[in-house]
Amino acid sequence: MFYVALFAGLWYTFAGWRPGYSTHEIWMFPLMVALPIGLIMGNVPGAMILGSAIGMLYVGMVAPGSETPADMSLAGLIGISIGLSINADPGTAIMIAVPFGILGVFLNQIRRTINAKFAHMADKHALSCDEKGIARCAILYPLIMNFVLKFPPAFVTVYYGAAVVEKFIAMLPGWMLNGIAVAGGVLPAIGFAIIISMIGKRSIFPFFFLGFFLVQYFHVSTIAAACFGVPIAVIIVLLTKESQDEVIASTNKVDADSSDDELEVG
Amino acid sequence: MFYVALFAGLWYTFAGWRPGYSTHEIWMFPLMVALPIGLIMGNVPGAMILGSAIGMLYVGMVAPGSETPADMSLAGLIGISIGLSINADPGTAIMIAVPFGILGVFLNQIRRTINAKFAHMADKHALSCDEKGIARCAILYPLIMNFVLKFPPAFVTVYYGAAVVEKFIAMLPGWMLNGIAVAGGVLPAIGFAIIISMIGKRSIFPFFFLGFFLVQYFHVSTIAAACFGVPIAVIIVLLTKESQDEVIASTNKVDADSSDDELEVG
Amino acid sequence: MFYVALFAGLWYTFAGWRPGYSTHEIWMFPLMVALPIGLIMGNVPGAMILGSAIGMLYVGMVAPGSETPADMSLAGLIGISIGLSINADPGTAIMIAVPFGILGVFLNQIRRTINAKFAHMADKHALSCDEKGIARCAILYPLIMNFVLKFPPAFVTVYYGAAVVEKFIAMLPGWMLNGIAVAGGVLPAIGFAIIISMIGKRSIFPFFFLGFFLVQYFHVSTIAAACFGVPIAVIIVLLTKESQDEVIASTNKVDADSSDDELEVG
Amino acid sequence: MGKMKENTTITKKDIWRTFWRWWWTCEMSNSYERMQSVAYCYAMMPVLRKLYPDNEDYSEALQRHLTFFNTEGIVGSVILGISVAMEEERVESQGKMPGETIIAVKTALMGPVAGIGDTITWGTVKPLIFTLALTASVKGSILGFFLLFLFVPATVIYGWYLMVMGYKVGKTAFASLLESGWINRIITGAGILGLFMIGALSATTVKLQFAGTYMSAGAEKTFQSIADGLVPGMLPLLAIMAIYMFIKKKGHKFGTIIIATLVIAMSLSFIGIV
Amino acid sequence: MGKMKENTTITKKDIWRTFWRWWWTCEMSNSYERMQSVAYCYAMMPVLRKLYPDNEDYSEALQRHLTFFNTEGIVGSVILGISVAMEEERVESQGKMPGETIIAVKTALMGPVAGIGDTITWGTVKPLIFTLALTASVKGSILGFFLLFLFVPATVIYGWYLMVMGYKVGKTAFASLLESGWINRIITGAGILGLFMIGALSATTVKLQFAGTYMSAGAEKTFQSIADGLVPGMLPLLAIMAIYMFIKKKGHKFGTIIIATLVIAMSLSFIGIV
Amino acid sequence: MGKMKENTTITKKDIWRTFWRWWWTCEMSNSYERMQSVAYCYAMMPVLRKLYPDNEDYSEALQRHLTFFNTEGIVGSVILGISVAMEEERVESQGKMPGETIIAVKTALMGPVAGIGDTITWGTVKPLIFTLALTASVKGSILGFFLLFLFVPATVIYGWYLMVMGYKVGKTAFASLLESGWINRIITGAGILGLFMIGALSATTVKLQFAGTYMSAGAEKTFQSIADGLVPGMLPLLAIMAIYMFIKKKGHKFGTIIIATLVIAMSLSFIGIV
Ligand SMILES: OC[C@H]1O[C@H](O)[C@@H](O)[C@@H](O)[C@@H]1O
Ligand SMILES: OC[C@H]1O[C@H](O)[C@@H](O)[C@@H](O)[C@@H]1O
Ligand SMILES: OC[C@H]1O[C@H](O)[C@@H](O)[C@@H](O)[C@@H]1O
Repeated sequence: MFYVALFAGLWYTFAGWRPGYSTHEIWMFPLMVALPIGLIMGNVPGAMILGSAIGMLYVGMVAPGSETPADMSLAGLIGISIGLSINADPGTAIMIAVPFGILGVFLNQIRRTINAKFAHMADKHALSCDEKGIARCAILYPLIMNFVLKFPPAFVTVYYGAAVVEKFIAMLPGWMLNGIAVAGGVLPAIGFAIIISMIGKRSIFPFFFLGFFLVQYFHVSTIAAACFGVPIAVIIVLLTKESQDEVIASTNKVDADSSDDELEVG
Repeated sequence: MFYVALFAGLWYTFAGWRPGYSTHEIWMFPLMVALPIGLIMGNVPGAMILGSAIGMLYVGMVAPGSETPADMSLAGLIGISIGLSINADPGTAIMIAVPFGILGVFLNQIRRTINAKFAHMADKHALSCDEKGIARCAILYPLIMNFVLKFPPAFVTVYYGAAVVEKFIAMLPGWMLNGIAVAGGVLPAIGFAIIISMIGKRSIFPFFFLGFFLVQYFHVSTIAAACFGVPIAVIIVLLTKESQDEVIASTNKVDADSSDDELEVG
Repeated sequence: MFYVALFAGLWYTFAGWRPGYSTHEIWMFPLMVALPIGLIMGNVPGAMILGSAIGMLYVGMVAPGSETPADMSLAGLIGISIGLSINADPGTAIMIAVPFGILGVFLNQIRRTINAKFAHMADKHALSCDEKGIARCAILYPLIMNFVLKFPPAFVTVYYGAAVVEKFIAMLPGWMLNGIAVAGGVLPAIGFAIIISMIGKRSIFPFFFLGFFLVQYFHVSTIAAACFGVPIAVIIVLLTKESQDEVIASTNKVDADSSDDELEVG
Repeated sequence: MGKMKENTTITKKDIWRTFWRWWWTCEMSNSYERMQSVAYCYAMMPVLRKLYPDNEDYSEALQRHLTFFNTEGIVGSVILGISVAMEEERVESQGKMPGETIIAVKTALMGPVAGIGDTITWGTVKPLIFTLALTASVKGSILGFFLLFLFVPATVIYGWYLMVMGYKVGKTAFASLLESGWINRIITGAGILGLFMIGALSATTVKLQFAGTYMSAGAEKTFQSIADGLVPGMLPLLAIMAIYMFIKKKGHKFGTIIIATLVIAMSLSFIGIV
Repeated sequence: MGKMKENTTITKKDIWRTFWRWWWTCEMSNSYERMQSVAYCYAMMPVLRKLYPDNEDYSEALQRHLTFFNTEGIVGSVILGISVAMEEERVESQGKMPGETIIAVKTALMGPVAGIGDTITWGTVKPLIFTLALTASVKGSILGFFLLFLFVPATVIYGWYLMVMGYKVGKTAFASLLESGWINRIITGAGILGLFMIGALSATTVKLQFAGTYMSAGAEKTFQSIADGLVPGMLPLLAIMAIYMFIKKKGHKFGTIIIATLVIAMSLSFIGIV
Repeated sequence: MGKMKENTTITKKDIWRTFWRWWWTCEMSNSYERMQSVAYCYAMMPVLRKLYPDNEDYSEALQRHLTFFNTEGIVGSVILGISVAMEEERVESQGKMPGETIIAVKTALMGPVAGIGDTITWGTVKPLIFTLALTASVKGSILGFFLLFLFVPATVIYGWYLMVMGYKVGKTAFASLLESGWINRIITGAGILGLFMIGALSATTVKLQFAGTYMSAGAEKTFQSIADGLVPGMLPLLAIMAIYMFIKKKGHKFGTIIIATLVIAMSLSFIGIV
């Protein structure tokens, strides 16, 4: 199991570092790690099956404001490798994976708290035009920090088996597990609240509610919402501009007219 | 039956006087009168059962512009007391109550026609700053008038039994009963028409149709309508204001600019 | 069959000439020609049954920009007369009619290409104020051209029977027949595109999408769309006008105010 | 305007008294001609007396609040709050705020607020609480009786809150509101919402249908189903519009309207259309 | 402009004649290049002759109404009414109303009105009446034949009404409409409604689907169901937009469009996509 | 501003480098306090160096792009394109374009673009491709592994396209955009769409429900069904609004928010409400 655990630790570090915007959710995706784990453990089809099953859980997840509702990377690495080692069926593998998906969220939050430090360092480098320094803050330090933060838990869990952690979890009372799950459902709200507060402008705020209730009451997809939202936004922008221009033109004309009058009078 | 009839007559007077905005529909509500009638007639549970059943008919009723579609007060008083006296099941009590609910509507309309007199009297008192006079017009005279108008029918019907009235009704041809019921369904339209005509403003009139068809076509609740209506109203108000301010700012700027030019020329 | 064929040829000419705006789709409608064909062939009820059946196919058809998706006139004439002659049931008559409905579309397109010539002629007559000339371009020439273009195919097909044409069609490969049908489904798009491009104005273009998706997502009728579209259009027009007037009034007031100031200063 | 009292500060108690008078009486004197106007005047009396020691001013003010008025009583409290603020403003500005403006604002707001209020108070809060009460008593318990009265605190709370809000917004911001054009916007916004909600509410409340059935392909179909296929709610809408047009053209002749409604309903019922 | 006739009053009869000419001929000379322009000119002729005794003016006016025009013929009558009013206005104002404005207004209105009219006349009134007729004759009765002609009075009534309305609004209000900015608003409003309705109508009328099925979890599914899951009506919308873009860029080359449609449909059918 | 380089033309290669740096690093240094600001600065560095040979100007520019920034990375490229154009504009106009404006524009756009981008990239494109991949591997095939990477070209294509578009629009039209008021309109429009889409997205993403059931007429009903009958999505909406209000009042105290969320969730779970 050592090599799998090593791979899990390193990969969890790498994926959590999030290199490549379009790729970072690929690195984390359970299906993606299934192939290397399968190769290491000599059971590619089995790994793919588990990876596909666990991936199903997370395929619709959105992380607005980088606030992931669940850590699919940790869930996938642990669920697939341990699941494979005990020859688990997909259902069992999912049950192993899910709690780690929730726990991993907190590691991500610690990461983003620490990252603030590097932003402060970049501020200083900006003053002295230290390009390399800024680059280090953008790339290197986050990598190192990720290693320190994320290698140990992934390595240890896979190496010693999920059993220890599971036992610990089993000791928790039901309401606490439920509470964690409930919190997991609410976490994306933070991301949405961030983006709403970024847009801010009071006069258009109610569009948030329109979008929300459109989906709640009519159960349409977000694509459908876009099919209505895009035309509405464009219409408002263009009609407002047009109306403004008309008024400005007409007032200018009035002004011009009265100037003419004055000329005639004078 | 005398005491019940006395209670019915007095209560119908009192409730029809409508003291207390949030309470007036409580006084009229069948479930409310069930308790006192039950106490007088010594059968509280039975009264509550009938009151609850008759109340069901009227719980969703709205009386825009004070134009009640049905008089639940008369219906309740008569339906419960007579129903209880003949040991009727809820279904029978409802059948006794309903026609009175419709007939009572006309009493309410007479009341509001007469009330106009007191408004004219208040006009005179306003000229002489007669505070007590205005208070009488607002409170006392309506009470007396209600007594004269509403005590007799309720008292008589309960005392002599609904039988007389019922027989009379049974003599009416079917189309007439149906006609009254149809009119009852249309009466709320008067209230809505009053409110629409109060709002008046032509430029926003079509919102009435939007609300109407939203509910007709998509079968959503009025709460749902509010979930869309509130954001839309707020958006229109704020965006229009914003656009107006932008234009005014820009024209002022233009004006200011041209003033500058003039200064330079001068 | 000669007289029927003669009737078919002449009627196809007449209907394709499209006299009378509200009538032109009546002349073309299969149910309409069923009566005369039935009279000629001595089987009115049978003709009405076939006409009604074939008419069903085309009753919902709309021809925006005069771009008919199918030529119901040719379909009806041929389907009913041949169907009647071979004593076909409605299903068979429909199968005879449909391919001609598609083929006829191309005749209509040729007609509208040639008609351009007459418009050019009218241009010249306008220069010389030749009223009769313009009238000929508007009425006579299109009639003659329709005769040349449309009499032969209708006459020949009905006279020699659909068999020849049918055999020809049967020789076509399946994908080609399917392709023609697919093209028939797309043809109305041309009409809609024409009208959209006629309206043009960029600032209101997105309303097209709103109408389109309203129907696509909520499966409501076009009447329902109108129930929402009319209020929305009226609201936008009136609210914009109102807002513009408010701004203009306020800027004029400001101007007036500053003029006053100047007066006081002067 | 006669001479003014120097210190005319309206206290919270004055506002509460106005609210309470309104709350108790606003439906008592409701008449077709003037609706809730007498109650409005009665409610404003203490505040007006305090503001206008001079009898002439006072009489004028009383007449001001006897003009046609109708709204939903709870959400409508906000309008009384605004009226109080405007009257105070009028006194403090030595009459610069014209009496007509005070009338205009209350008249402009009453309709929209009635639409909104009817939906909230009577269309939502009441049915919720009353249904709860009915359910509680369906088997004879007296609990339902008491539950009904939950409606009082529920509504008094937001009514009072809105009254105070109306007063405060009116006091601190009225002059600037009027000037900046916000008041027009607010009236427009309230009107939009009011009309929209009245539309939604009437769609579920007014009832009118074609009677009769016909046979189609062996199955019995109602004529109403044809009407529904065309425009659902066609008849109720026509009824509302017809009455509206009548009011618009002939004024508030409610007697006529009611009798006409009855007669027409009877006639259509007689010939079997409805 | 040449010398003017003193009394040029257009009578109701003149308007009726214009309507009637239009109604009879508007589809006869319909061409890809100019659509209903010849018919428009033919319909306006009597009125124009009356207004412009001078041949030069008359010729100019005739040319004015030979420009590209297309609309739905019944609701479109309103545009003819407006044109008549504007021509009369032009004469009465001794030419102050420019000919270009007359063209601009009819051209701006034709599209929106086509959208609205197609929905009302062809999308609603016609199917209602024709379906009635079909149902009546489904078992061989000749009743359906006569029912079809109900379509004539039904449409002529509102067509004529709109024609007169167009004329009246044009006459009494045109100068002020143009000045006050209302005409722009009306064109915008008509455009909004026209586009909206054309959108709704095309959603039910244009048909294009993916062909083919695949097996999923033992059940046969169509490829079209995937497309519907994404954006229903995706293909028809693409088709409309593609043709629209083509018209926008290359002009009214309908021959090309039709042949291209056919060729593409054939090709896609051949490789099995549609 | 210090002395300027004469020829500072930004090449396509410079833009590509900016895009690529951004694409690779934008999530690495994401922090609660400043989100993607370090990556933004890192991505802009080559362009800024080229534009500002003078170290003082350069340092200022670097600081400019270290301010709080967060958006969706792919659609967000359009903002980087605009920033590059504005910086170039600033140099070419000898500093007439103030640095604050550059910050203002990127800050105003980031929110709306995040809303739009999250919906497109993460809410639509990703699930489509990833679901495809999952389906391919559900029985053990390794095909899914490779399909996942389709997401890279798919997104890079429109990201790069938007980046270039942002730059071009910025270059050719920025001055006039700013003047004519279009930029305000665009920000408003993006905001409208962003908020609308974020609303739609959060409706399907945030999950919070009442726990528990009760018996009604012999059938078991959930308390949540009552809430759904009132306003569906009530609880998620309340959660979002509560957090939003907190951020609005207390700033970006995410640690507090997360802990509070956890504690409240635990407490409510303990007493059995959720
Ligand atoms: O919500 C906008 C944006 O915020 C973060 O920076 C990341 O989570 C992105 O994935 C997301 O798109
Ligand atoms: O419709 C507004 C209002 O009108 C009347 O005065 C009463 O019926 C109220 O209950 C109602 O809310
Ligand atoms: O689409 C507008 C209009 O275009 C053409 O001229 C004809 O097809 C009409 O039937 C149609 O209504």
